[in-house]
Amino acid sequence: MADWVSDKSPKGQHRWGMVVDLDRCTGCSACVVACHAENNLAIAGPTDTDEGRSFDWIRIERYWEGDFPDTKAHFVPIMCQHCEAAPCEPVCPVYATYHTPEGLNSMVYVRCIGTRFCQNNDPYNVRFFNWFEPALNFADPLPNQLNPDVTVRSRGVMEKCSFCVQRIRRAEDDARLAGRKLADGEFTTACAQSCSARALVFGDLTDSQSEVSRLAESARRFRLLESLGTNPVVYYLKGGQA
Amino acid sequence: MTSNVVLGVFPDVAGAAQGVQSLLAASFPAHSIDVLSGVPYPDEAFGLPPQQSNLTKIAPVAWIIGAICGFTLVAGSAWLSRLPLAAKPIVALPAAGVITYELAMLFGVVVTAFFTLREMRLPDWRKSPYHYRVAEGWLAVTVQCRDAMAATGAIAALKSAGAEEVTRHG
Amino acid sequence: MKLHPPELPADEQINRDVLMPLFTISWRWWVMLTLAALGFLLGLAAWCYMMSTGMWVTGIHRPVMWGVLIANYVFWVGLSNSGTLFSAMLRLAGATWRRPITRAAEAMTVFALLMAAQFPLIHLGRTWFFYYMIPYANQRGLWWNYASPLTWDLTAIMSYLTGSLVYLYLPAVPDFAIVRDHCRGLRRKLYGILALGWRGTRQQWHSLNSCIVILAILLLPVAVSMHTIVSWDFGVSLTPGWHTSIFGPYFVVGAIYSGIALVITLLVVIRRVCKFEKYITPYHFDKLAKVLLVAALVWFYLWFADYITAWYGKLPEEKVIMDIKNAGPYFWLQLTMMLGNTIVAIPLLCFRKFRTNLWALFALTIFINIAMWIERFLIVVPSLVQKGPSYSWSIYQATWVEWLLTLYPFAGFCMFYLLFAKLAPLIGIWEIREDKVAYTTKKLGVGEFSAIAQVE
Amino acid sequence: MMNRREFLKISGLAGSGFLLGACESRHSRLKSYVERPAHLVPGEPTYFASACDLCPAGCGVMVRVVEGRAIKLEGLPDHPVNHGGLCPLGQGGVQHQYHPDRFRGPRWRANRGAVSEETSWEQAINKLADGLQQAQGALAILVGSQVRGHRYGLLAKLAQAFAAPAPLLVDHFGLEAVRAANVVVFGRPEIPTYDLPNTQLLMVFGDDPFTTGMAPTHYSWGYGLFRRGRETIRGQLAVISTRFGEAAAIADLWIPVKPGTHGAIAQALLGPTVTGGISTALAAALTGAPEERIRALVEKFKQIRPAIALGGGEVLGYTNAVATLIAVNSLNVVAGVLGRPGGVLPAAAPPLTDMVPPPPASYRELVALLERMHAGKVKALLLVGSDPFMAFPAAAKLEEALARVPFIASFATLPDDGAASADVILPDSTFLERWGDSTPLIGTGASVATLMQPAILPFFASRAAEDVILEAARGAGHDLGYANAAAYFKQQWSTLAPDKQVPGHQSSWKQVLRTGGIFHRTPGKLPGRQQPSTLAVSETPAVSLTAPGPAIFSGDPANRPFHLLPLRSLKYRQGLAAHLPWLQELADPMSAAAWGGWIEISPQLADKLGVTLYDEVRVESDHGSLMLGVVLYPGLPENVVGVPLAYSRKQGTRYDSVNTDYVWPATQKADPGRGADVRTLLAPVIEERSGGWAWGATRVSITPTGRKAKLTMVSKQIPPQESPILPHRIKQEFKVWPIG
Repeated sequence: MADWVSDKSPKGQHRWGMVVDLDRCTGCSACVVACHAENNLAIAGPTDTDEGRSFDWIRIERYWEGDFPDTKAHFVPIMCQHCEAAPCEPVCPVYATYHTPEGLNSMVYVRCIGTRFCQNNDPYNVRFFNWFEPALNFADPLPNQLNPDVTVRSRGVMEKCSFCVQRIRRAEDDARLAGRKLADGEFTTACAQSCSARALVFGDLTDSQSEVSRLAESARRFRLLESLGTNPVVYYLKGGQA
Repeated sequence: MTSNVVLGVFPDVAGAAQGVQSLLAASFPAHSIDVLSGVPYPDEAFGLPPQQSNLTKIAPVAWIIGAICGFTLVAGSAWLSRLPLAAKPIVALPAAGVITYELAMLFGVVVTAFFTLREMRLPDWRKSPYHYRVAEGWLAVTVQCRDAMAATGAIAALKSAGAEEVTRHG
Repeated sequence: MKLHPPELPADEQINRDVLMPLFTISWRWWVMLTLAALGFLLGLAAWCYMMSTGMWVTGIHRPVMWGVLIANYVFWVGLSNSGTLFSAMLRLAGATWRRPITRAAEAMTVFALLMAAQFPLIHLGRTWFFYYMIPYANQRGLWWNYASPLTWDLTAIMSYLTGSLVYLYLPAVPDFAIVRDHCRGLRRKLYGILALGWRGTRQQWHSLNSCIVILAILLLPVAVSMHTIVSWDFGVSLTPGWHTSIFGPYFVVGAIYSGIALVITLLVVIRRVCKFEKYITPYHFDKLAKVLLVAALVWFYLWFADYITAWYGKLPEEKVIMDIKNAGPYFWLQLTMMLGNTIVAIPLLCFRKFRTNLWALFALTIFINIAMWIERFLIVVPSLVQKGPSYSWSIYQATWVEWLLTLYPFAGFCMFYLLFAKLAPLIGIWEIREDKVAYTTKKLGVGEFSAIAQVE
Repeated sequence: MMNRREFLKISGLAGSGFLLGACESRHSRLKSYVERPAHLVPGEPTYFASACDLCPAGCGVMVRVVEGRAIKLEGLPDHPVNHGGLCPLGQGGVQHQYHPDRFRGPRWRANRGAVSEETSWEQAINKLADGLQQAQGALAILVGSQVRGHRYGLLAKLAQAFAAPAPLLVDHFGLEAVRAANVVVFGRPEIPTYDLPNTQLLMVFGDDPFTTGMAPTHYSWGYGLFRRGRETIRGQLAVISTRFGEAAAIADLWIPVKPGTHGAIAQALLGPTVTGGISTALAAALTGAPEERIRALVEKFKQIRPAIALGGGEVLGYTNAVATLIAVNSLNVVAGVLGRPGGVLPAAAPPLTDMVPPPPASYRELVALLERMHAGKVKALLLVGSDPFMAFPAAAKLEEALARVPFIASFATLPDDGAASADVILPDSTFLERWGDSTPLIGTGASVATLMQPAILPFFASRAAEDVILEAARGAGHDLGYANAAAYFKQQWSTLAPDKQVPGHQSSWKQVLRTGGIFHRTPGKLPGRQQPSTLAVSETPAVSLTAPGPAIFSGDPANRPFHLLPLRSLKYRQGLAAHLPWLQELADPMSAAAWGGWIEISPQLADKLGVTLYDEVRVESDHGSLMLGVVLYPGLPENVVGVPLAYSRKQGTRYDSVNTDYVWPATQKADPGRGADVRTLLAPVIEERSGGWAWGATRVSITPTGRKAKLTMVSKQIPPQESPILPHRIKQEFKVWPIG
């Protein structure tokens, strides 16, 4: 059918994706803090963290199974899955969240009016609402640390993992100015960069030679809540001897 | 329109019908005769030809115009500022249908109300012939007369039909 | 005992009776108004406080992003739904017993909707940018997203509010003319403006009647669509417990149910306070209560259909939500809801004795509406409490800000209704008079029966 | 006539002059844009290679600097320790830099009771010089574990100049026991290189190398390659521990053992035919572990080579730590992996001779120092680096000892308990603002020296401790021979004379500045000193291994029925990370708790006590008591409870003090503070063979208080019998479990 009624989003030059190798993840949480540092995530403080108002664009979810001494646990790093059929996008009345041609589920803070519908329709709970003025909790001189490439959000807007879009843009611009193609591994997201065990791999899924494309083909791969048909671009690789 | 209007007040519908009949008998044309009442009576109760209303034709037209406007607003604006949303086409017909439907209904309601007021010739801020007892359930028969002569005839006709009070306006 | 439509007194007496509340103000009215206004202002203050401080003053948090505020929204949209819907249905069906009821019901719709429509705004993170949702040419490069159910809400509420206002006002114009003719001075001028110069010509009556029928035809589907669209706020989402196609009809029936309950509550009060005993009689309450019974049965049917689908399927995502309703923290709410909506209401409403006992009806309808509010709460909250990966699951408790904002629509509704009671006759005068014109007595054998002449 | 350019210059200068006057109190120097350094392009980040100084692991970092502000730390790619990764604590380095409670400048106080007040650097240094002069030989220097490289060297020189004992390195990591056991089995105290990427079976005794151990980045890097770095081989991980922690969560096989009985599993792996070895049945009896799991591990250990046994974590906290570690180390000998790929390789010495990591002071030595203090034999005490209080139980009565020292100087950057007891606070610049260097704590398969360089100007009026010490020593009559810190480090690194240079590694100062140091990857042919290419085995464990024996616990089992297991949570890293809000707010990956302390109780015990998540309990030992909030933890036996270690300080920053009057600005919610630390409960029991502190040797009793605790839970899920995870249908997808 003509593209004006087709539900395929336009395809850009790249399609960014991530692979999370659960067999490599040690649960060390470096990615969580790296994300805070890179993306100017606010500190909520003890009470508000307990009340579920903290910000973790990426978090290590731990799931118990079994009783002592047959205890088992799983670590699952969960961040925005940047679903190709993101359920959070169409419900926003003001297009504050939409899909970029490069496959990012992008959040436009200035458009957001805070209906919080997107988080309700988000099966992974990876969207975060600014319940309070986040900048206030950066006690002086902590604001000196803030990354100038990333907006400090204001009260009343949603925020979420952007796949470090500021890094993507910078790398793309640098490559364009230098007149070359963007190479695989030239840059990565803050979480993937901090991961000592290399459990997180970020890259271009359109490039069949990229590490992320190769890993995403792995027989161990699965995607979170795949049955919902959200079609995430974050591929998980099972742990264990699969 | 308000000059040479004669108004006769009747306490009940039978009297008013009588008044209308005697005016008709005095060869006042039916279209110049009107009845003011506190409740709607069928035109047949006074022996007058039925009133016409175009609302049943206007409403569907308004509805269709509303639907077209709604769809244009939705599809057109989406087409002009194309923002891809995951798994939703630029013009998503089911979603567009909802807005189209609501706007069609809104147009239908607003246009119908507007034309109702037009048909009722409201709002009317002139001092048109009226009698306060109409509010108490009485009826008033009005007749538009060509001239003072005719008006005198109308007064006589209404009085003979048993009007409690007959006044002349303008 | 056989119930008969009430015998109506002379027209002048009707005028005097119905207009009486407009011209007399008791101290009770002042007390009620003061209390309502106080509650309204408290709610407004809570709203301002929340806007100036941040949404953290509420109990909502990740993942429970919507809470009591949205439950209020759904509840009040539901209430607003049924006034006009009910009146339109009865008009189209030619049910003459509707006549003393419609005005009160239509006014209820307008004021309930007025309060309901504020909730999407109240609960915005940045209320001050609410106009981002409105499609008008602007320089922000910002347009609405017509695919969002919230945008549908916006248009549906706009259509329904506009329609309901027209539907309330146009039939009231002849009554305003009556009021105009019964007073003088400034008040006469005011009602003169409201009456638009109505005289009651044959053309005016004819157009008005046609218009009312057309409006009824148009508004009936709008009312259904509006509450269906509100249900789609939940239904179109992927959230387990919300993602069900039955929500459309279920919400509409629930709305009719709670709306009629509120109509009965209001009529009991109006009848008593405005001394309308002659006009609104057990005859009407009996009819209303029968409709209420039907609504209760249909509501239960749809609820059960939804319940058994989830219960039988045992999808794990839905089961966890069902579990906290059936046994967990929401058990008592669920039980109260079932008591109010079915277990108590349905058997009682089967008895005519009960249906014609006004104060019993009054108590029951209030109970029903409490249960219906809980039902809205149980739709909104439990699905979010256990949404998605269980790592983030977390229980929700509303704060005082949210409770004040729950008081807000109640108080606001009462306040507007009290003011309206002094502005317009709560019974359509010309409509009950029309009844009198149409009613005749017919002899059959040796009995005498009331009959209606086909004058419409 | 003045042209436009000149006018701009002059007005710019005038403007900056005005600003200089206005901002003098905060910034020592403000450069006008005319003088902008060549590398500063507005909006463009500059990366400086440097080393992280927050823990002793010695990771290389890249400091991302934008317009003079350090905004992000990244791992230095290809650094032999962290290979480009960086742990949460390292990521938090920028918050350490811009911490709101950093000392704005030097402080002093006239007497111990008074509150310290701001002073000038001249006065503060004079004070220090006076203190040094009066103390002379009665000077004691306590340095934190991350004081390494030439910083330690300079302090040693200072002690030498005053004829005082060498600085005591306070270690928070239980390094003494590891070193003692290494000497016994490997013949050398250093932590060798464990070649994880090439091994096939890894047995971890004590659960924590990848997240909280001595170098989590390095072992995590190795773990990634161990699991998925090879095409066909997937390394297998077995974890032997009391608490089911992060390593157990990712292990293929977990063997739960009673506290202090880890060694019995090592003995069982040696087998009953070896002296000191035991049967699996006996091991099962001793440890309380299911025998089939021990047998499964024995089978694996028989079949799979190369295999590595690695001890640490909770093992270090018991009175039999050294004996246990000897048994664990012996497994490597038995497996025949010493000096082999995929086995245990010698740690290479750093390329710079005098950068050899200093031996940590044992707890026994520290106690001896306390006794000297009590006896009035210490006239001056210098505290450098991290807070020494964190390495002492409250029962050691450190404060009382300090009260007897007439002069205490602290070089703390941030408020801590050491600074709170000091007469003079000479705030050290952070590692982003000063010169420094470091070598790794562990063997990395390379000879490594990492240079720290000032990536940004000092943000407050802090000074590098080296500068202050040099100046104060001069003032006290001992010129150490260096003009300032920069000259000192440059000179030290210039000892890399051409003949001493690593072959093929043309190290010049500029190159070192660019690459961040010297990383030489072929151990065995190292300059400077003789390096054994294999590890010596002095005690032949295959022939005669003494059984570790049972650990001794403090507290009567009758009224103190529970073992208290202090947790070395990656959130706090033994106190090194407690002052960073990011780390406080980080959810502990196992318990999902954040902000301060909690107590982990098995669900069965919780049932018996009648408590659940968020309930408060009173935990009592013979040495103190504590109120803590309950977290239900299915990975603990019924008689063991876990409490994180070192989450609060008596007088720390707003984020880690026991009590604070901090009000969070965004929501105006009062923050009561983190509550007393678990160190108040711990018994000062000494591990005999290493003299280390057996911090796991405390028994406690628990009584519910009936109140709700102030607990911060990021995930509030109460672990049920079978947790409904991400909706069940995908639960099976997480992991395929190979064993039981």
